[in-house]
Amino acid sequence: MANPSRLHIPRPTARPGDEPDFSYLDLSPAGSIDRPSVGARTRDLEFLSAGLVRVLDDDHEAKGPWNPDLDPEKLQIALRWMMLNRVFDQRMWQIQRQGRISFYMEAFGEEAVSIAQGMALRSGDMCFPSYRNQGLYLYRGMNLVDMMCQCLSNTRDMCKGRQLPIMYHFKSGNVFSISGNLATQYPHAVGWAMASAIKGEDHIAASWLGDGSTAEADFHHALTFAAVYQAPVILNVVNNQWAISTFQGTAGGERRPFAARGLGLGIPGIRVDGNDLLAVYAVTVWAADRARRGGGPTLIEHVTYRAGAHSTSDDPSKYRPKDEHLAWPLGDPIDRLKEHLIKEGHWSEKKHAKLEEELKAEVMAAWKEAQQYGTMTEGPWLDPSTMFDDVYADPPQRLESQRRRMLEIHQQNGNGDHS
Amino acid sequence: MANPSRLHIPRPTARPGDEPDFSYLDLSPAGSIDRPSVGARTRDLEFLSAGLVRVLDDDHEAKGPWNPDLDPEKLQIALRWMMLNRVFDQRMWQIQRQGRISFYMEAFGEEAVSIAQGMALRSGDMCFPSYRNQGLYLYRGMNLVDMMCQCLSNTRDMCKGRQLPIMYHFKSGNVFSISGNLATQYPHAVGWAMASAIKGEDHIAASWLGDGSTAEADFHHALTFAAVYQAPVILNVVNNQWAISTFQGTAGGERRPFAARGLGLGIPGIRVDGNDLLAVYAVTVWAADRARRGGGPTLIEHVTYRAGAHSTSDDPSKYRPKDEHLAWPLGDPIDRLKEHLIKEGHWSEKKHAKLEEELKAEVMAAWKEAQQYGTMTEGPWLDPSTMFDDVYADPPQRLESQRRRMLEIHQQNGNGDHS
Amino acid sequence: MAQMNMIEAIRSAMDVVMDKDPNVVVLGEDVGYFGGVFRCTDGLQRKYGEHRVIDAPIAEGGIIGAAIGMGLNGLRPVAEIQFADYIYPGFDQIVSELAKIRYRSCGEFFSPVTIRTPCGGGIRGGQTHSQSPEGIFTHVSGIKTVMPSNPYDAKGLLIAAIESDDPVVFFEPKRIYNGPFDGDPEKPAVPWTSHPKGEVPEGYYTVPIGEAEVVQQGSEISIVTYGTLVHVATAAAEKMGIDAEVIDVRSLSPLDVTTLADSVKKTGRCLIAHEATRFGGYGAELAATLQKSCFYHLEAPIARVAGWDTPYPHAFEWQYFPGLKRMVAGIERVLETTA
Amino acid sequence: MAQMNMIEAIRSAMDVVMDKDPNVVVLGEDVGYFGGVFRCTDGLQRKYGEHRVIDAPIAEGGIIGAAIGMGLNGLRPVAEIQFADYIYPGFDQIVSELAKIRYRSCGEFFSPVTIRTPCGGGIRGGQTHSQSPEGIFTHVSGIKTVMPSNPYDAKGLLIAAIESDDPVVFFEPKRIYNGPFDGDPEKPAVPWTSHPKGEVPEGYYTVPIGEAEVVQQGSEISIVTYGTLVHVATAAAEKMGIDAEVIDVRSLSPLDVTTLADSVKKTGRCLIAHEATRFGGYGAELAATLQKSCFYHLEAPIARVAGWDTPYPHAFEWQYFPGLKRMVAGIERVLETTA
Ligand SMILES: Cc1ncc(C[n+]2csc(CCOP(=O)(O)OP(=O)(O)O)c2C)c(N)n1
Ligand SMILES: Cc1ncc(C[n+]2csc(CCOP(=O)(O)OP(=O)(O)O)c2C)c(N)n1
Ligand SMILES: [Mg+2]
Ligand SMILES: [Mg+2]
Repeated sequence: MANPSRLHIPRPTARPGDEPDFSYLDLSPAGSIDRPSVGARTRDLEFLSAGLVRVLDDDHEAKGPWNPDLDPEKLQIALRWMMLNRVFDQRMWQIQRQGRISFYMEAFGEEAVSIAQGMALRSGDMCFPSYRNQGLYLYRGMNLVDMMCQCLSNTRDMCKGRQLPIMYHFKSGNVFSISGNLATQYPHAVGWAMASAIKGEDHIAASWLGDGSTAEADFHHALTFAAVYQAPVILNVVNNQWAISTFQGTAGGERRPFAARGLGLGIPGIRVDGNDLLAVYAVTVWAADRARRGGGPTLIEHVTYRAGAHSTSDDPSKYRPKDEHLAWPLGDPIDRLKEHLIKEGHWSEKKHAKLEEELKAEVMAAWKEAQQYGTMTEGPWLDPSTMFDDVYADPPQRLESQRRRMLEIHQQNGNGDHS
Repeated sequence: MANPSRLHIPRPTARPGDEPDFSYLDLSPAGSIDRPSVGARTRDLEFLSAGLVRVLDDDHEAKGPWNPDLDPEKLQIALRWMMLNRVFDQRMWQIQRQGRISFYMEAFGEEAVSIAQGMALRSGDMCFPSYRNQGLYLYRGMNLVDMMCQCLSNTRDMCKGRQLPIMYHFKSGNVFSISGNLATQYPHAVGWAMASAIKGEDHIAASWLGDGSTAEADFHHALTFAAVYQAPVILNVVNNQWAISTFQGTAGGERRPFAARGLGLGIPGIRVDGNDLLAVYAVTVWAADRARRGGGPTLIEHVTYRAGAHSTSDDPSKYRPKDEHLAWPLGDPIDRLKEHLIKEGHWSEKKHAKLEEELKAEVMAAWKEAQQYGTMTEGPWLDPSTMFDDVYADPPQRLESQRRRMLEIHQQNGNGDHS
Repeated sequence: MAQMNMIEAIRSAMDVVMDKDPNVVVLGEDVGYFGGVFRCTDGLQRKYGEHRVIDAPIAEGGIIGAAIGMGLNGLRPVAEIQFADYIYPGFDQIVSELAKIRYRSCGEFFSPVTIRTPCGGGIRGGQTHSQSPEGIFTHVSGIKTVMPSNPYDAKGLLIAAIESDDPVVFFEPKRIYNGPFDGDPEKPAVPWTSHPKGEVPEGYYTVPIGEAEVVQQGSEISIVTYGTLVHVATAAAEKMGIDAEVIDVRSLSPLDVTTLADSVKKTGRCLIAHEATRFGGYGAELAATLQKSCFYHLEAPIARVAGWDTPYPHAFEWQYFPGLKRMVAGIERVLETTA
Repeated sequence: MAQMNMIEAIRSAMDVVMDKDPNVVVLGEDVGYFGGVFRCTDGLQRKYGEHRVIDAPIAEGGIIGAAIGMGLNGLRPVAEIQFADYIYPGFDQIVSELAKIRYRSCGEFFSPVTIRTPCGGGIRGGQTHSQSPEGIFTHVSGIKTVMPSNPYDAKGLLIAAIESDDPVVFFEPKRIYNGPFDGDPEKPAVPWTSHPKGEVPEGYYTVPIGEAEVVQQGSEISIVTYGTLVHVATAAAEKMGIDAEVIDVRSLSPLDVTTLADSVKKTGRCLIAHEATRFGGYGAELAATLQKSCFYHLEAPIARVAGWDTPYPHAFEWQYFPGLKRMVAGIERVLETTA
């Protein structure tokens, strides 16, 4: 008997063994999308959710009304941060593979999102990132050694060994603490932005999550509250086409772009080429300006591609063509900015290679330093009794008794003893 | 110091003491909205979410492409059911006011939704109602006495005294059990519809919730799953302008109609005059047909008005103009169908008055009968030990011990003893 | 001093802290213009404005999620969940975020949200307006759980909760909003004016979180309870004419083990009572802790009187509610047992 | 008989019932094409098709809500929640709906959903991949809560759960997916082939829900535990050379009080152990129940060994995990106490 089922099952265009096929993507040529004024009526902004805002064209030229006309120096700085993000990720990935940290997640192919948006926002604006926004921490000035120490859970770990690697937090840089639970930071950003409006301040908030995470309740809560109170917030959906093994269609991306998700609430959406630093920068400046002027929330969909594995626990060759990322039509964000700068005469292959070496050395030096504060296998170790701190501001007595009991039991044979 | 807050606070157009003001409502003239084929592409259906599908015009004539051309007999039947719904509600409300049931909720002003949709769906289609859809139970054949006995928690109560009044269930009529928790039934409808598709059956599901309830997570879950799997389901938002004391703007209705909420997922929305039985019937037939042919979900927003209090615990004069409902521009669903039938020569004031008397008598007779099965204050009473049944199909032993213990303690002085 | 019922006391608590600290904001369903379905926020929006007393969309998860974000930006949000039965859609934000932000950021970030929610039955609310879910919150590290049993404590504890930098889930036993209740619904309702704890200062004061109260001293048995059942317990003891020590736990987490254990060591007998479902309820923690710390003093096993392990049935709420008879029977069992 | 690890046993359970009953469907995040992040559903989609093994959007509330609807339409859904730490967004659908549909409709409607979810720590997963939230489910009337400790039970209990008309939350201690674990992470990993319960029939069988198992008989102390800690308990007893009775609770609700109480009455001493946070955890219910039913037999207070009342810290998981030393210390305390 044939299967009588009429259930629609979303299927990616290619699975392992198939040719990569990105024909499903709607692409607009660079420079082809209008740039409305931030004061435009919401209904006149709808077209932004359907097209794809792009500035850099296939010949690496910057085009059209969204071109932010950034100084070459600024672009070189942007390039540097994206490269640092990648070099850092590559090194940490290797370190995990060597068994020296327990876990890692890279932003490979998506670096433009964090760096461009980091640049476009003001330092007083508050960021509520996902685990693929390490670039934001970097850009906002978090020290490489600090980031590594977090991943090492060592004596200088800002998380005091409590958190999985990559779950940074950076209060003085206005970047929130990363949660292992998807999407939960989205309503926090909206609440933060509401508080900013209540206080009459002009700081805005921004948050990031993945295509897959849009299915979570918190996505809906955040959009609803943002729309109702016209909160000054930028809600980013980083559509990197995959959520572990499921493609963006499983999250409902088959029919309309994610940028359209807020339209029904009157939240304008912008679909942007997430691998084009200039375009991401430009739309973010636009949305931030709009929010600051009381125009309310904007949803930005970054069309990008998760070029690497989901995490060090993942093997994407099990569920998508091995080299799918090479066929990604929007290229690589670092390559594209580099080629643009070269084309404009502000950069060269040689400078690029040199910078890359410098960054590698910087990362290597940081790694050397970080290890001095301890590794998983070698001391010095954090004092385990700190694990009872910060559960509460004003802790119940039982935590003190438990701390004592823990020390009694575990300090008999020192820290290395695990039984 | 002036309040520096820039937070947008949605405000209804009128509060107690103000003149009712419905100028915020976008109304289209009857007959003015196109009726696309059910096979039309989703993007070509978008206009349905912005306009207002209406069939009955101000002169009570049926107009335009959505006119379902129902036989006068069918319309008389529809009228009868709406009237029964209202008469039933009025009586039960009174009964609550006399302290004979603990709670009640009426559908006053919204009767067309349940009756028109009851008529438009097939009996094999499964309904997942909200607490204002008593009309569905009535239309699908649930006995008045049974409904009253539920409200009385008496010996014939289908809920065996376990549920608040109005929380009916009707398995043989394919109407699900009402939950006190808002919106939870929405994903059930989608899951039910998915199962129907998986099994290759052509039954569809339908669910209902209020404007206020759209903010809940389950609304989002239901829309997402319905869109991803193209589930054969009709998702109804009954926008009666109020959610207890908050108006539909507090749920995000200020900028775009609720009918537009699914557009970002590719779910077409239809905004319909919820007080026009012909229009509601017509859009439901259309959406059901579309679902049955594999076209997937449709969201229907019923623009209506909660003419009564939220529940017997509520006093709307505290938060909205006292006679706001008289100013409601879409009139009363019963009046409008009645006038239409009269205009067409198929009904008369006299027949109407007579029918109303008959229905009142029917309800009165049912009430007399229902009371014989017990009331809150007078026996016979349900056996309280039944409260331990149906917690599980296969109950743990502790429930048996608890049942015995309860009987030991409470049967000493019989049932009336409460201490 | 003023006479207040619990609703007035709770309102007064919010009023006092809102007046004192401009960062205190209130949000929830129907709390603004209307003043809340139980009227706990009545008048606050008129007094403090729409930007500090905010009508929220009907999304408990969104309310708590947004409140957390506000708290991260320096406000002190007081979120009302209309009924404790409707707190579950916000459960993830409470457990995964609110409770853990301070810990995971080593104190850099925290959000001092207070969640107020009416709980308990006895108002013919059926199973979706009667639940007592405190036991699923006490198991969560990083939040505090409080349930007052009278207006004085309600105000003092709520002020302490709002001012606390730790998140607090604050349960309000709605059956005693308007008056103490001894478990017999047939008796005429008694107002708080008849009760010493209905005397409530108008101004600022706190009742510290983390301290149980010995409501009445006694030597024969310790009845350890909280919320509505405090009043049932005292009534039962009075009815039986026994010399019972009645303890109002008040702060479920942190728990004041010392006060409880001292009492049980003294009396040698202990009955634990709550309205929530018995199996896996908070009473289990009380029993587990007290049997441990008072083992050598116990003359009888610790017993529990609690809601049955079923949903709260509309028509049988007085068979479900652990009222006077069940309390008396429970006390009798504990007293009769000889070690 | 075949050798299976817990992953294979769980997969085999689904395979066997899917083969037997076309109404059994599986849904969850990454469970379809990929076969699940822990590979528990590997191969099932290839065998039973995309319409019976369904990749779901990342929305635990939606997964459970949709599963309930499927169950109402005659299917038997098995929903996977990728980590127990992510079950909270589905909590409302579990507590307010799944657990109550049968009750509120007097049996007319019910939805026989099984929710599978990996729990527990010991895999360096940090606080969002290590939680043991069983104690918040055991408090909920209307659902059953199960946690197997070995492949044989996992398969038999999972088949029983899927076939049960009651909803079941099925916790899988992920630390022992690949082999039993005595609590010492320094020792080389041991595969299930070395354990008698790694022998698992290929075909259909059930282990009834509601029965505890006496894992080893003994006279000196009863160690009442479940999940990973069953193995730690037996290792501790062996290391100490004592004659301990070790009981695997397996079915947390319904609870097999008789088996537990018989044991405690026999030994007169009881240690309860679980990985979950101690305060308000499931162990409290065990202690409360057993001190009541075994009061006159107890020679020492019932003690608990459990996770500390903090989130599960990444770097200190072996200080958090109640391993061999804590178990030994717990046993010693119970044995040393003289009544
Ligand atoms: C609430 C919750 N459910 C499930 C997971 C497990 N999980 C971690 S990442 C992930 C995929 C997320 O995909 P997407 O949102 O697209 O982000 P991306 O990884 O592609 O950046 C899943 C399912 C989780 N961390 N939290
Ligand atoms: C989860 C949940 N939260 C809150 C409530 C309390 N409540 C009952 S009805 C209601 C208003 C619902 O408004 P709407 O959805 O517009 O439906 P209407 O009553 O207008 O038909 C509220 C807040 C509830 N029942 N369930
Ligand atoms: Mg993704
Ligand atoms: Mg409404």
